[in-house]
Amino acid sequence: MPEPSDRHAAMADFLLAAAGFVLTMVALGLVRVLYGPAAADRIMSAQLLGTGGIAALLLLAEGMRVPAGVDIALILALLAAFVSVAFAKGAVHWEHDGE
Amino acid sequence: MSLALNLLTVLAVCAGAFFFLAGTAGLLRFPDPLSRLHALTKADNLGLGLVVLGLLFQVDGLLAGLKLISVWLLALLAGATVTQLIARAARPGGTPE
Amino acid sequence: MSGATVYGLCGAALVGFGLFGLIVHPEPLRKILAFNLIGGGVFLLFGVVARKGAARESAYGRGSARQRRRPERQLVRPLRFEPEEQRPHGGLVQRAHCRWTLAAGARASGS
Amino acid sequence: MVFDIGLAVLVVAVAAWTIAARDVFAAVVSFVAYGLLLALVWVRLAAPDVALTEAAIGGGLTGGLLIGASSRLRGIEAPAANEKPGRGPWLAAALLCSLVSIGLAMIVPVLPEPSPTLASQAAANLAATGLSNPVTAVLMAYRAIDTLLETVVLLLALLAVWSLAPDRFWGGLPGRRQNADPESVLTFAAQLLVPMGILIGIHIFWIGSVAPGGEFQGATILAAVWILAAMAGLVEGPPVSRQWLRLMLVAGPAVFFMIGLAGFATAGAFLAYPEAHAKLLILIIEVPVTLSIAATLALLLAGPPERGPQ
Repeated sequence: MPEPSDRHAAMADFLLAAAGFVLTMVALGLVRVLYGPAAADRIMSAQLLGTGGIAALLLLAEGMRVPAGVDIALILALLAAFVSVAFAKGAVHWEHDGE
Repeated sequence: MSLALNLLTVLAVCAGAFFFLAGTAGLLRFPDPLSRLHALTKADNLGLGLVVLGLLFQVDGLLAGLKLISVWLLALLAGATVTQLIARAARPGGTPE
Repeated sequence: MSGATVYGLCGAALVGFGLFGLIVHPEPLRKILAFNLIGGGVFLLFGVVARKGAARESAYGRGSARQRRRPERQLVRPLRFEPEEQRPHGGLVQRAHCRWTLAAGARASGS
Repeated sequence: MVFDIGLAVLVVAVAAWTIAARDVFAAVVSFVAYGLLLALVWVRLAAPDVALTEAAIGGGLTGGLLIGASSRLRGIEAPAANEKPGRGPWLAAALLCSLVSIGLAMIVPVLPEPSPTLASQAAANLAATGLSNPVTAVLMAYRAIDTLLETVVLLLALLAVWSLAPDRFWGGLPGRRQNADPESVLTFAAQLLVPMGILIGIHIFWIGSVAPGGEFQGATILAAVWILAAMAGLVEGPPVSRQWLRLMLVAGPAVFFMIGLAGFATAGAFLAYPEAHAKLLILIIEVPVTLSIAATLALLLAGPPERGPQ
């Protein structure tokens, strides 16, 4: 039977590893930002990064025992909505009255 | 008790991480924007949802739990709105509004 | 090498990339973006200095995650709590002259 | 440790892409990604206060501001894009910047450990402020003068933006007309997001005395919510000539300044608070300052008046 503190340490390590995994996945998705081709693809990968970043932040904050992590995630979620809408509207300007 | 909760956390977080994997693979591999959008929404809704579910087993206090759930709800709402806007713009001849 | 050092190197690289963008991009908006990258890098360097002022043991990162008893006081705030200084004037809020180590984090938090 | 290295590499890669991207839109997208990753870095550095601010201002608000600027500047920037430096200057710049980076990187490992810090003093005097978040104590008590000047700087920035308005639109509605369909999904989402956002903004403002948060962060959220509502066509900005709007803009710095002056009489120095009332006074300052910053940031995002007063 492992000591409780060991188990919690194992949990913290697991949460950190999960945060790293999610972040890696999202970083791979960022390759779409590089290649595009359409602005829509770029917004999509930004959206994926936003969600993944929030997930990684929550996992990280729980693993490191930072209680403010949830508040940061709340702000990120709210502002991700704001920025995505601004991007979507901005991208439409770019594609329609540009080029 | 705590062991069971931890086990649930590990399961849910792993499942969530899997959906992020799936979403990324779809975003990179699917041929056209609309199907890429389809892959993205899985990562958004289920990936983050399962991670939040997993972390819910670890929180102490009602407020922290409520905040976690509202993070997910906000992400859902934002995701649904933006995917609509993108899909309309991506459709041939589509306009955003 | 500690986690703080890794981020310090990261900050140094950010300053370099930002400076490069500031020089080679002719468009004003790209220059602003590049300038913001420099700002992020400089703040990161300040944050690393503050972190080194606060780190108790070398066990940064993994070690702190291993401590179970919510070590909120030491972990969340980069502050050391040592009763070495006694409060100078009792009556007033002491307007301590915070040097840049603490002010760096606080400035980033306020501006 | 592995996590830290991975995250640091990711941040640098995203920053490099911000510089290397061919079009401005892609650069702005990756700049927002950079802000989000930096927030994660600050959490790793055990500085949640900075992480919170980075999330609110670095990623969110700046992203919205830049995307607006990029669509306005497109016509103007096209000629500038042809002035790219040749190979020689390009290489010289690369060399110079590598040298700067290497120099900084060589300093990092030899920083004194532990470095000199005033953190213990800040903590020791915390009780006198009535606050329990030392960062808020630095911002509102120990270095209140900086915070006061910041609110004034924001106001001056807004005046600079307004001064770009053509004469015929002076005093008119800020920004372009938003062509939003009231039946669209965006309107529906905004109707849900706005009350939630206001609640979160007030929450972040309020917990600033005990936990990461505070007036700048709360105000940023309120400003973003207002702009979101404007983008969805739910609200139409007030003409910038309105008296109440201008009063709201200056209320924060004015109250701050007056309480600072009162410090001469009550506590013997500018911006000093008598200990018994420190927390109350800080709160009295913070409420109007939050409103002023929120209004200023929202109007900065909306841009100069571009439509006549109605």
